[in-house]
Amino acid sequence: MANAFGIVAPSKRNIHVEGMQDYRPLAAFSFLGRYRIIDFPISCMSNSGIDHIQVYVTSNPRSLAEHLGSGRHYNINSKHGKLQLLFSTASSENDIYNTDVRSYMDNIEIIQRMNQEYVVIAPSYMVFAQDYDALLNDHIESGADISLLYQRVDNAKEHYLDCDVLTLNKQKGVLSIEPNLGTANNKTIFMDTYVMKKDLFITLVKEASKISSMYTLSQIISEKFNELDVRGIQHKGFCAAITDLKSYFDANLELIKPEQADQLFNGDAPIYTRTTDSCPTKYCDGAVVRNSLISNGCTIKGTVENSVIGRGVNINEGAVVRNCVILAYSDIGKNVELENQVIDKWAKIGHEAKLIADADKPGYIKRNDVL
Amino acid sequence: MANAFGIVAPSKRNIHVEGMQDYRPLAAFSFLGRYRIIDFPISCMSNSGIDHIQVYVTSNPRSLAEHLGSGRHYNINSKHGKLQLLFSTASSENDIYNTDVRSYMDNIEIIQRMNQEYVVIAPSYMVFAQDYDALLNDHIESGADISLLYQRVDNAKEHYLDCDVLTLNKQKGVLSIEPNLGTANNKTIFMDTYVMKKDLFITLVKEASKISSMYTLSQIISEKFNELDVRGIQHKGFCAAITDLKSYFDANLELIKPEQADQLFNGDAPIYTRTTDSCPTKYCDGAVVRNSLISNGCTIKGTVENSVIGRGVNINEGAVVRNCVILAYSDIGKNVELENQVIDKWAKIGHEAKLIADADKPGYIKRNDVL
Amino acid sequence: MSQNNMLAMILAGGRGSRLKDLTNKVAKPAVSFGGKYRIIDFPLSNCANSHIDIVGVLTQYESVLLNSYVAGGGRWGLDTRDSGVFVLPPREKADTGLDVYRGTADAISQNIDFVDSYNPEYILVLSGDHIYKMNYEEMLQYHKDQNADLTVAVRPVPWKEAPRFGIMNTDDEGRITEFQEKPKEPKSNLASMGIYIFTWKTLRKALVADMKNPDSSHDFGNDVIPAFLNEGKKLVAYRFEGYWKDVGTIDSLWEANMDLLDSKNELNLNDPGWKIYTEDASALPQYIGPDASVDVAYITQGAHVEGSVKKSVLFTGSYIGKGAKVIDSVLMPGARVEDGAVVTRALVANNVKIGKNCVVGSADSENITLVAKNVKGDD
Amino acid sequence: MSQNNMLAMILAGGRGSRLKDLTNKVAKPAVSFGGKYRIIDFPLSNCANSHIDIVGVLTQYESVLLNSYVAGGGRWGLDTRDSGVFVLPPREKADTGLDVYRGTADAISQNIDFVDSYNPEYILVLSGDHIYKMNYEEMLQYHKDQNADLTVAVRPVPWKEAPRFGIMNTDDEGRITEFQEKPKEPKSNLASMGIYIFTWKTLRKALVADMKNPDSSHDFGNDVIPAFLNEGKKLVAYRFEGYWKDVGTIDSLWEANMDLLDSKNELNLNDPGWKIYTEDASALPQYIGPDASVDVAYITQGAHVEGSVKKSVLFTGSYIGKGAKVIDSVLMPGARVEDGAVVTRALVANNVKIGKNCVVGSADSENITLVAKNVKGDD
Repeated sequence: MANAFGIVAPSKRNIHVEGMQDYRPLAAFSFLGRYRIIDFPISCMSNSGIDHIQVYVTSNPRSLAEHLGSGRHYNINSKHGKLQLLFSTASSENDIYNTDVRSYMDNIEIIQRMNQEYVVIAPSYMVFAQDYDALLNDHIESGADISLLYQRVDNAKEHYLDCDVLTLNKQKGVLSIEPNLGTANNKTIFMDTYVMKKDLFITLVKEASKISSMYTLSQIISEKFNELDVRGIQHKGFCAAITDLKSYFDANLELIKPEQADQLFNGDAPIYTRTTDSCPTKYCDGAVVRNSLISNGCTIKGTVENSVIGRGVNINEGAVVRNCVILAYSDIGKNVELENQVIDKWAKIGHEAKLIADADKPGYIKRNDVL
Repeated sequence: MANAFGIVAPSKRNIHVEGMQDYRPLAAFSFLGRYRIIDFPISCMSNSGIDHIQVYVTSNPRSLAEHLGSGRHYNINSKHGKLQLLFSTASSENDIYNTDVRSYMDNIEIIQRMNQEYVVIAPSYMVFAQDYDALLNDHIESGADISLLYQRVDNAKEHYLDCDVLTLNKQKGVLSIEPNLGTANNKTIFMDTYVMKKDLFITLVKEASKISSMYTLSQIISEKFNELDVRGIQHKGFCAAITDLKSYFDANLELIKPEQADQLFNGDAPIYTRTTDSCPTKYCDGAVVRNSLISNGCTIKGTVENSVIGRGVNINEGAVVRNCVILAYSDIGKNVELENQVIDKWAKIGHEAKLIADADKPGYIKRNDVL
Repeated sequence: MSQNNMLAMILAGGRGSRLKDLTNKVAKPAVSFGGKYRIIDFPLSNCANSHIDIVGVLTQYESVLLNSYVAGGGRWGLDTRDSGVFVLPPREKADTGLDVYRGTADAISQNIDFVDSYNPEYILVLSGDHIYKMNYEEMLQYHKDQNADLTVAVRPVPWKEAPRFGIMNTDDEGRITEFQEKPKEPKSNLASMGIYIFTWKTLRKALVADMKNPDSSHDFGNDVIPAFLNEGKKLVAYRFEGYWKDVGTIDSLWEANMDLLDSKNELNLNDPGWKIYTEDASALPQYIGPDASVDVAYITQGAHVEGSVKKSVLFTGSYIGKGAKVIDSVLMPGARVEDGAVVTRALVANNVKIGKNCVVGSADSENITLVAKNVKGDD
Repeated sequence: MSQNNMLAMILAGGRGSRLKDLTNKVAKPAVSFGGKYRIIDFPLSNCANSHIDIVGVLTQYESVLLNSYVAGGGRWGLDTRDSGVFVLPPREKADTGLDVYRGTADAISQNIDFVDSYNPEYILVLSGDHIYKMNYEEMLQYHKDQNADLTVAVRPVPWKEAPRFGIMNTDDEGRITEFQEKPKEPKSNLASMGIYIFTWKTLRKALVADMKNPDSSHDFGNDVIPAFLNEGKKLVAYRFEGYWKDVGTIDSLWEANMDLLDSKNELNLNDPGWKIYTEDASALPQYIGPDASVDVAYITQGAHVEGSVKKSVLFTGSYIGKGAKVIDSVLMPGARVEDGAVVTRALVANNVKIGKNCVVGSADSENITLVAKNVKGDD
């Protein structure tokens, strides 16, 4: 078993997904029909033998609390393991004070009481698969004080704009952590994933909180490149950062392709989620469906193309849904036409509505909206 | 099965238990060694066939969230039933705005989606046992619009001071709900427990929120005595209101007596709680224990009298504990002497300390304190 | 037992040999149905939704998969402090050796101690191989209102089919006056559904007597119910009108699956107020490829469709390759139809592979083709 | 199985007749121990704490209580999506009828399909009636490091007691060279604890061969281990030094309870890092009355003491009336000692009542008195 506990970090303060984030923290976003974003870090940690996992939240935790439950569906033994939601009330004055360090300080007593020697910290706004046990072993073998996970990308001019980039020396030593300014396509994107000893983590958090109430974990680490051995470890395979509506939309549609999905979902390390006990989906006379991922519990009478459809969605007669991400329990009325839209939960679209957006700027329909 | 869902109301705004409440909401207070106060309303609801229960919280919900879990230990079937924590962020400006109505309005969408015809509302600061199914039946048979549970007491001059009292007519119609001013010993204490139709509840909550952001449910009901049939239903048996440290202390010690405890704990309707898998308690050579309730996992080498001892407490050689309520994992050092104290979790009292208080004003030692 | 003082016992012992190779490795109640379910999910979900806390599953044939499937009851929420689903195979006791269950009644008799340990007032006896949704709590209320010793759920069947069933003849008030097993000349068309509510005290006495009776076959239909009638006990019929299907043969199992495609189907599995709970597969949502066509189908998560589907039911992990056609068929979990293959009026068993360009089943076969072994194709 | 690729099988079939009336209605592993536990809590908690996800419990005797006790595994946290505790009684299969387990090895052989369905690399075979705490994951590491086919946990016993045990003779590197069952002249004092880790592939082959061998008694100690030795397989001994006790007799069960009172006791049940999980009783904290005296005792919640207790273990729901004395004794769950009664060197079974002013047991009896039936007093 991994000698580490896991942390799923609170939402990054400069990230905001228009609309959707008003209703739930990013970690609780529906993803790919039946998952939530948090299913990815938690399943990967659980599959890596990490059975003490702390999830940090600052906004209304109800949906997350219900989704996580006791962690049984993630294979976390509730007797010797623990999946814990840790709260810290967001400062309402200014978002700049809502740092990860603040959340850790609010719960420092609990962190100090953990028995594991190491901590693995993963973000709640990225979707990727990672064997954290292997990562921990690589970290230990390298002798580094801190290891940071990164991905080499070739599209950083228009993607990963709210992420940080690492500069590395030949020995993979980290020279800087800086915001991605979109200056070049080839970048080394920092995946906001850290491995270090628990004691070092506590020291850094305490120090950061003393220096400034706006300091983040990555900022304090940036100050330590002379003192500490901070190294990068490369991740390969699918990785998406959900930083705005566009990147949310893109990541969903990208994963329709089986060859992309296969990088995330492999049999040995499944991604778990909470079941809602929906029945299978019914395709009625007249349904036309192509190149789409369809969740259970839907009734489909219309046309669906290149789309991701959540649980319990109704697509009525004559409706045409193209390049859309439709969240659970929405109702797409007769002859409605949708293109490049994100439709939030429980929305009801009727009256032969026609909503066509550009793929570069997908539309968004609010939760419970009736159009 | 009861055709009602249950609500455990948020903490009453004018109630504050010095010290203890800084660490957890009143509902999560340890009680009688191994319980928490919320175990009483939830167990009683579950035993009454209510399997959809909403627990409202305004402050840090971690301890409550962990304690409640999926509700399995309360016999709530997680597939057709639901034990739900509902959050509403407390207004930091002024406690006067933190009303129950505010909490309900923050979650009104979820309340509206409940399928049950009736709602049963119980407080989270009182300890009593109640068959809510019988209460619901009494309510339905009486034809009243709203039923309020009350208890006749003969010690209201010095107890129940933060509670309300009801005035009733001969037909048990409620004429007023007013604060207990301690003017007389014989009073009809309102147990902050309501039964009504869900639709009426929603109407009242919405109306109250429109009138004033300081309005509570009991205040809006007080305005309706002319329009609605509001009746009292009498409760008999043990009932304690935890409104300050003294009443918390008293309620614990009172229940050491088996004849009092028997009114709360009866075999047919047990009070459930979450187990911590503590081992039995070890009484060592030299232990003297009398008239006390001792939880599991303790090691007792000293003297304990008229006290309630939480889980995993150590009472060392020569220590004398009299009329105390000691919360879990505290350590009472050698030759320490305690009288009329409430010792919070993980406190460590050493150095032959001697803490003697008056029973009318029990002392309090903070969580994690080392004396 | 706190909820309604009724305990349920599911008779799940059947070897189900009419289901042929489907029950080679699993007991009949564990056979897959309806895209994502197993047959036993229906009685178990009905129990959970009817607020029954304790369910015994009586089995002796190939109980391993059934055992690990139901153990704990978490899938139906029956894993709270005082609830549970318990598999009850025959066992050795202080005074008796290990012996098989000799009949449906004997299976309960051998577990009287189990029932007694929960001290229920009523006992519900169910069969493990029927597809239906039913509120047993309402049936219990009827049993109580009628002050009955035994309530039998019945449903009207077409008169000409009545001779195939156990028929309950009732008087005007619904009291059962006679029980005819497969009568040539039925006097009523009310068929027993094999669902009984007994007042436990009464049944317990009858079982103790039945165990001692050397002439008894220890069966509810043959022995216990006739004895109840002889002794003048109060037996009442509880009429049920919804969807109900015995899925004991390949054809009826196929039919029940096809019923789900019917737009007028009465078995609504999409009712949030009465869900059927089952195992949750860790699988992606169903993938419908760019060249796929799906024309009337019932498909669950984890299915992968590149070819064309018509009037079919696809289970978790089933696969239809490019250019392949699946018509009027059922693909059980993990069944693969490779590129270009054609499957018609067939039931393809779990994990069976139909090779490239193979043709299986036929549109005008009298019976449904069961494909229980891989079919080699042009691969 | 994700955690360490090892599955555990607990041999819990024992009728435990040396425990006399305590096992009349329950299988030996379900017998109460240590104030709040049952014997089987120890291997099950050890499994959970050693990150083993799947545990089979092999049983055929009075499995009802054991079955409902372990089903689902929630008490040990073994109820996650992919974990579970499964009771495995003998069963009827497609090609075989119902038959008892013929020996410890046969119990595993008859469940090869169960083991195979989880595809483990290693299998841990345990006994259901020992009290100890052990990290099986460390033993597995040893098994892997040694590249062994079979690792047997052993503990040193006093030389003069060695003839009572199965003794493992090892070479300098800990490799087992010989196995002697109860040798008159032991060559070593390393006794087998009945805890085995096998590489599953190797064991599977051996079991298939053993099933076909008409001369085999299908037992690990008698047949499988000697065969392994004969075939030159690598058997290694894993030394365990902590507390371990076989509680197969009334005296040893009583002793193991008394061990908990010893201030030097090695079996620390109060270690938060290695808890023993068990059923949680809905009971108030233990009540010690105003006139009670408690002098060295191990008492659990739900106990009610008005009288005096000395060097005793009190289980949930036990009661000691006014003026009653309980000395050097064990009161099992629900046992009642009424006012004025005196109990000495006795083990009072579940729910047994010792009437007013009765005297039971004696300070200088050779054996412990088992009180399994109510004793009428001056009530």
